[in-house]
Amino acid sequence: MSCADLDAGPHPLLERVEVLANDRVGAGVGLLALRAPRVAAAVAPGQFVHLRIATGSDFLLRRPFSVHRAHGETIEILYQVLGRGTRELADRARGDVMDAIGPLGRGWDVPESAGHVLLVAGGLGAAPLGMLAERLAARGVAVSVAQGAPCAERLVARELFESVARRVEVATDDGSAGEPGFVTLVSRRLLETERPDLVCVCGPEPMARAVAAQAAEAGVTCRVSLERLMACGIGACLSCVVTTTGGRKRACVDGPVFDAGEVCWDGAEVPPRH
Amino acid sequence: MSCADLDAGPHPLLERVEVLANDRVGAGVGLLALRAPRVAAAVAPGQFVHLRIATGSDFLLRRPFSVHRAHGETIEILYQVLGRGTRELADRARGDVMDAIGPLGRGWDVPESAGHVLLVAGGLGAAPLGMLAERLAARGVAVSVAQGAPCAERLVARELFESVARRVEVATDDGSAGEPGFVTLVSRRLLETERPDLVCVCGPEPMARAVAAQAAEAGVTCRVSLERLMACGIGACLSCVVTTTGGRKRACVDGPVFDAGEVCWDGAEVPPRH
Amino acid sequence: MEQKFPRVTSADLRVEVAGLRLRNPVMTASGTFASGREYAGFIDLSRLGAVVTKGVSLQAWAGNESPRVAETASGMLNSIGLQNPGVEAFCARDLMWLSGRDVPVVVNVSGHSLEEYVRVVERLESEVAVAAYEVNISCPNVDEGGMAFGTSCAPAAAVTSAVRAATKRPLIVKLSPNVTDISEIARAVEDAGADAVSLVNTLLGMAIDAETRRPKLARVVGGLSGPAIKPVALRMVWQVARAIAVPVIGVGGIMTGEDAVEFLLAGATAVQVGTANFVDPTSTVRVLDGLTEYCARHGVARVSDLVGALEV
Amino acid sequence: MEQKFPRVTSADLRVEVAGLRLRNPVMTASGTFASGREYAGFIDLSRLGAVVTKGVSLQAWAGNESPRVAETASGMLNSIGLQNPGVEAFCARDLMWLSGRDVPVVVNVSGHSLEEYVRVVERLESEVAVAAYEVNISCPNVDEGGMAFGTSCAPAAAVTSAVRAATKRPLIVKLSPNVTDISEIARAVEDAGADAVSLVNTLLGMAIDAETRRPKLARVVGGLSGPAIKPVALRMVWQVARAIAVPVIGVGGIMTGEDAVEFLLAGATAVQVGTANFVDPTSTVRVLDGLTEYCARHGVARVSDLVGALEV
Ligand SMILES: Cc1cc2nc3c(=O)[nH]c(=O)nc-3n(C[C@H](O)[C@H](O)[C@H](O)COP(=O)(O)OP(=O)(O)OC[C@H]3O[C@@H](n4cnc5c(N)ncnc54)[C@H](O)[C@@H]3O)c2cc1C
Ligand SMILES: Cc1cc2nc3c(=O)[nH]c(=O)nc-3n(C[C@H](O)[C@H](O)[C@H](O)COP(=O)(O)OP(=O)(O)OC[C@H]3O[C@@H](n4cnc5c(N)ncnc54)[C@H](O)[C@@H]3O)c2cc1C
Ligand SMILES: Cc1cc2nc3c(=O)[nH]c(=O)nc-3n(C[C@H](O)[C@H](O)[C@H](O)COP(=O)(O)O)c2cc1C
Ligand SMILES: Cc1cc2nc3c(=O)[nH]c(=O)nc-3n(C[C@H](O)[C@H](O)[C@H](O)COP(=O)(O)O)c2cc1C
Ligand code: FES
Ligand code: FES
Repeated sequence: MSCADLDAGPHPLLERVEVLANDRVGAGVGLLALRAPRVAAAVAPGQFVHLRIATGSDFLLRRPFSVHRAHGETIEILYQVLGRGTRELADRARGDVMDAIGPLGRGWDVPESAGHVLLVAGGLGAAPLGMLAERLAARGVAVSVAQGAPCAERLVARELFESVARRVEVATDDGSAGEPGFVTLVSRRLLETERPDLVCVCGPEPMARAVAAQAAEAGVTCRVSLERLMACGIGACLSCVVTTTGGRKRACVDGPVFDAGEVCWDGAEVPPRH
Repeated sequence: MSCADLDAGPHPLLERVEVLANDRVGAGVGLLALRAPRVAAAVAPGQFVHLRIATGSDFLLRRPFSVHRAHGETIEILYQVLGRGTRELADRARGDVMDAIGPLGRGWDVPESAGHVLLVAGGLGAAPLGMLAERLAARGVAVSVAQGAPCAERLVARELFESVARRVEVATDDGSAGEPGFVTLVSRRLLETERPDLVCVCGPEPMARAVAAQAAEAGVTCRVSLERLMACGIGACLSCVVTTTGGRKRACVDGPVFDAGEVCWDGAEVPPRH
Repeated sequence: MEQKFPRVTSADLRVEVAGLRLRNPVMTASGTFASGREYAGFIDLSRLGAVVTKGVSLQAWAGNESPRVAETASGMLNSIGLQNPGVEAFCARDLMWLSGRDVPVVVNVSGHSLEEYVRVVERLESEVAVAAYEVNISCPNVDEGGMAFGTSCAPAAAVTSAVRAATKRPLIVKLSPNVTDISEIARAVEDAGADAVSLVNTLLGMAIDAETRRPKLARVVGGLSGPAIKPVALRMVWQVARAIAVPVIGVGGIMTGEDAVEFLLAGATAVQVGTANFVDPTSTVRVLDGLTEYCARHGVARVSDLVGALEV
Repeated sequence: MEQKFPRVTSADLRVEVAGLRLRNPVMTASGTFASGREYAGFIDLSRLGAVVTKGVSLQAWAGNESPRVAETASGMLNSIGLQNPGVEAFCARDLMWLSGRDVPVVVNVSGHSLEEYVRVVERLESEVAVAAYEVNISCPNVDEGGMAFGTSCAPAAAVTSAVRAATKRPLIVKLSPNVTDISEIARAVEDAGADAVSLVNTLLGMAIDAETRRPKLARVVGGLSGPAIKPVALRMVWQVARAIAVPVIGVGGIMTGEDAVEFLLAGATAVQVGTANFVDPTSTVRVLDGLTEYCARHGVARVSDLVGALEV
């Protein structure tokens, strides 16, 4: 890798962002709209921002969130309330300011040749796929979506997907919407019936891994967005490494989207939450 | 000291209090009104509450504040913005809740025989004297006040004193109100002209010490309210000790008001702030 | 959301430490709870596993100069210096009061010299209200004795043996975290007859006021406690629990029931709640309630099943 | 409010550490700033006193398994494990890039063995871009070498002597806080030829997820950094500065200019900013600006006048 290579891409920005809206959109899920003109102008689908939710030292680190949508000067973030950071985030109201670093990471990178893309979203994995669905549709690419969640109340961004995709199929663990069971049932079927040129997956790592295997079997290129605990978010600390066939790579700058073929699934994913 | 002795006084309460108002009343000084029915009913002049301003662990400890006034279900606190805790306190708005322990400590203890009391306040030292002035006046005791501050903008609670005291005299360091100079000029004169039966002082420790010396010279009993850094506020941690002729005493339960004669001025006061 | 275990409404919270049978593993940490009297209006003392008293020495100690505390990020420094009225006054006032409270009393013992530790224990032997001793060889706030006994093996073992010879009661030795290898010290006091160890005491720290250019504590250095030190305490409990056979009591930054669970998982048989008492005087019972709730939620039948149950 | 000193608009910020003349005392802490490239879009690197690189070993090291970080109260744990591409790749990529940035480069050196430290330094001797070495004998995250060299005097001195023999360049030795007596180690490395010491590296800690009953780090234990450890770091800097004659570089929880002032007052000649970079990528210059502002406000003509100026 040459120096030029490492310097590639525009440098991420540090931007003071303002809360425009913060609404509950599902069970423990919020949709945050931020005025972030510089990030909004630069962000590509699959990239994320690193948010400083509180300025005290109590919880110190930033929190990474995918940019769900970007329009005009606004970016939207879809978040699930899990721990201290996201609880605090849920308390933010219109007019509050925070700072964000972004846009960060490598996004979905869909080749020009792809005429049909299958998006597979598990739970909050829908977040980084929203903007992708919109942009692909705008560019005339056919989009299909396989979406799963524990229950209907956690099927986020469904309207967005339905408005731009030619087909959206759903599975829920409890059967409260779509098929009862895992999203992998749906993704397997859509891989067969829709014959996409590319699969883009985001969700819990075991699910992403299973979809990657389905895609490999079907001979379809697959990209996965992976989550790792991140301290710096900009490539400096090496806390977010993903083991790949090309060695350990940093999810924050070399990912979060990886080619599924290069990922060594080593079970190092973020532990599941309850 | 017997067990009964140590158990003396009603046990302090842990009360969930609600902000009724929080207004700026001087340079860096705020007046906080709290709905605190149980503390309000029990508090005596000179006692304080130990407030938990934030619930994170960033700054961990409670902050002690004198009860400036109490009426009905409300207590008022006069505070100066100094560090993290008081900055945070200044951000609290109507409807916010916190928890308070109180009422704490031994208050002013004015003997029945006292017909005329001189209050000497330096800066925020006015805080624990407000309620005392009101209650003494209500009980028919003559009240005189010597008040000092760095500048006119820091002469807090002046209207309260003027409404109940028969004489209020003022000094400011910069001469922006009253006499230019220290409050000790005024207290010395009032000690001579008013001939009080008791002097009650609160302010920076060097000032309190000087007034105590003036009172001793004039042969007048003097009580001082002392500040110490306090962790527990209830007598358990021994962080707040004051050296007295009777050994080390805890400012939080044996004080904060002490008989000036028993205080060994050992220079252990809270360092002055800028 | 899935329920791994059958839901139980009340776990068996009893634990045995150093031969002491405790109704639950939540104790107070020495020096943060006085002798309990100040907290008796906030909580029911008889709900606690045990009360550990403030350190007691032979004669009265005056402690250090003020200021004695300073706040730090997620923690505090103290340099109280074991101020206490001496063992005689302690028996007359504190023990007498505590003996009526239906809670086991662990007396925390301090000394400037090996002989002093022994003499304090000798004096306490006749007091029936004493359930156990916790020997503090780890106080960073006194010049002689204190931590000096706790930072190398030989003196730690010597104090332990001497006290051991003076009593048959349960003997807990409280260890200092300010050492290179705490397991080594733990093994030394175990070999010398300790029935349990408690750890950690405070980390030696310092705070400076940049504006006045002076240390925030009159004594310059003091002991760091609170959530800031929890990761260090947890690591040491884990190391020591694997190094010795006698029980470990975990202390350091415990604020919630979940914190207590973490210490149990790391290998502690019981826990002590310290600085948290200053933040919230009901902390001890809050920790206990949180622990009980955790057991119910996770279907833990006996809290002792959590001890050392970390899956590594 | 009163103005004790005449107001000066710009203090002389220069300091000399280990023979290095720095334009100001604010350096980066190893492993938190990579080689600066990631921060170059946020700050002007040439404003810094020095850049200290991530630890470099002879061959590439893969580091530890994930998860490698966990957040704690006012701090974080890491168990990166010195992942680095080896000294050859470091020279080709990082040093080459850094050499054009008008900032002194301090290379942080790691090794599994005494020989490895020496060979890394030998390889770097031919690189003109290297201003100084910082020898890391205090990493808690590797099994061999690392902290094992930094927790007793003899190995600490041996590594220092061996590296000393290999270079005439300024030699800084980075000390571990996980020791009983850090002054003793500092004296040993001073006697063995260190031109300065930096302290502290991270405190060994641990975090547990009570819900999953698993350690939060794959490696179980890791290094604690951030504001939580500042009181311990400050105390150690103060102790070491009084124990040795060579300069001390202070590290641990520095987030603001005021924090840096505290370390200088305690006796540090320069400071390093670590974890703060993750929180705010402009932290280094923010600390520098805060320090400058403090000097102006307090009429400090030379920042070096603050070094050891604590009034005790
Ligand atoms: C590139 C990337 C994009 C993400 N996009 C989204 C999104 O669009 N919507 C969303 O809801 N979540 C997203 N996450 C996960 C999100 O960052 C975590 O849920 C969040 O940080 C949890 O913070 P907390 O304080 O509530 O939890 P806590 O448990 O208190 O967090 C403690 C620490 O763990 C980290 N952490 C906890 N869970 C995760 C996780 N799943 N992934 C990474 N770090 C974690 C936190 O950052 C923090 O350092 C993303 C993660 C990454 C790496
Ligand atoms: C009995 C008593 C009554 C008080 N009454 C009042 C009052 O009515 N109005 C008012 O404005 N202030 C009062 N104070 C002082 C007030 O407690 C401090 O100004 C306040 O705690 C500062 O907190 P901070 O977080 O802003 O400052 P920080 O500097 O961030 O506080 C750091 C630590 O120092 C302690 N501290 C700082 N200054 C003082 C001080 N002067 N006295 C005691 N502890 C201090 C804090 O409690 C905290 O633990 C009183 C203090 C005591 C002991
Ligand atoms: C104010 C204060 C006083 C203390 N006094 C003692 C003591 O007398 N004897 C002792 O063994 N430990 C003493 N300790 C240490 C605590 O018992 C405990 O080990 C330490 O504070 C860590 O726990 P924490 O983080 O829960 O506070 C004291 C701690 C504090 C904060
Ligand atoms: C993620 C991370 C990686 C680190 N890597 C190194 C390293 O390679 N070499 C080293 O000497 N110190 C390393 N350290 C220690 C820091 O340089 C510093 O000593 C420590 O973090 C304390 O400072 P802080 O509180 O400002 O972070 C690392 C620290 C962190 C947080
Ligand atoms: S989060 Fe720091 S390198 Fe990726
Ligand atoms: S503040 Fe704890 S004893 Fe007074």
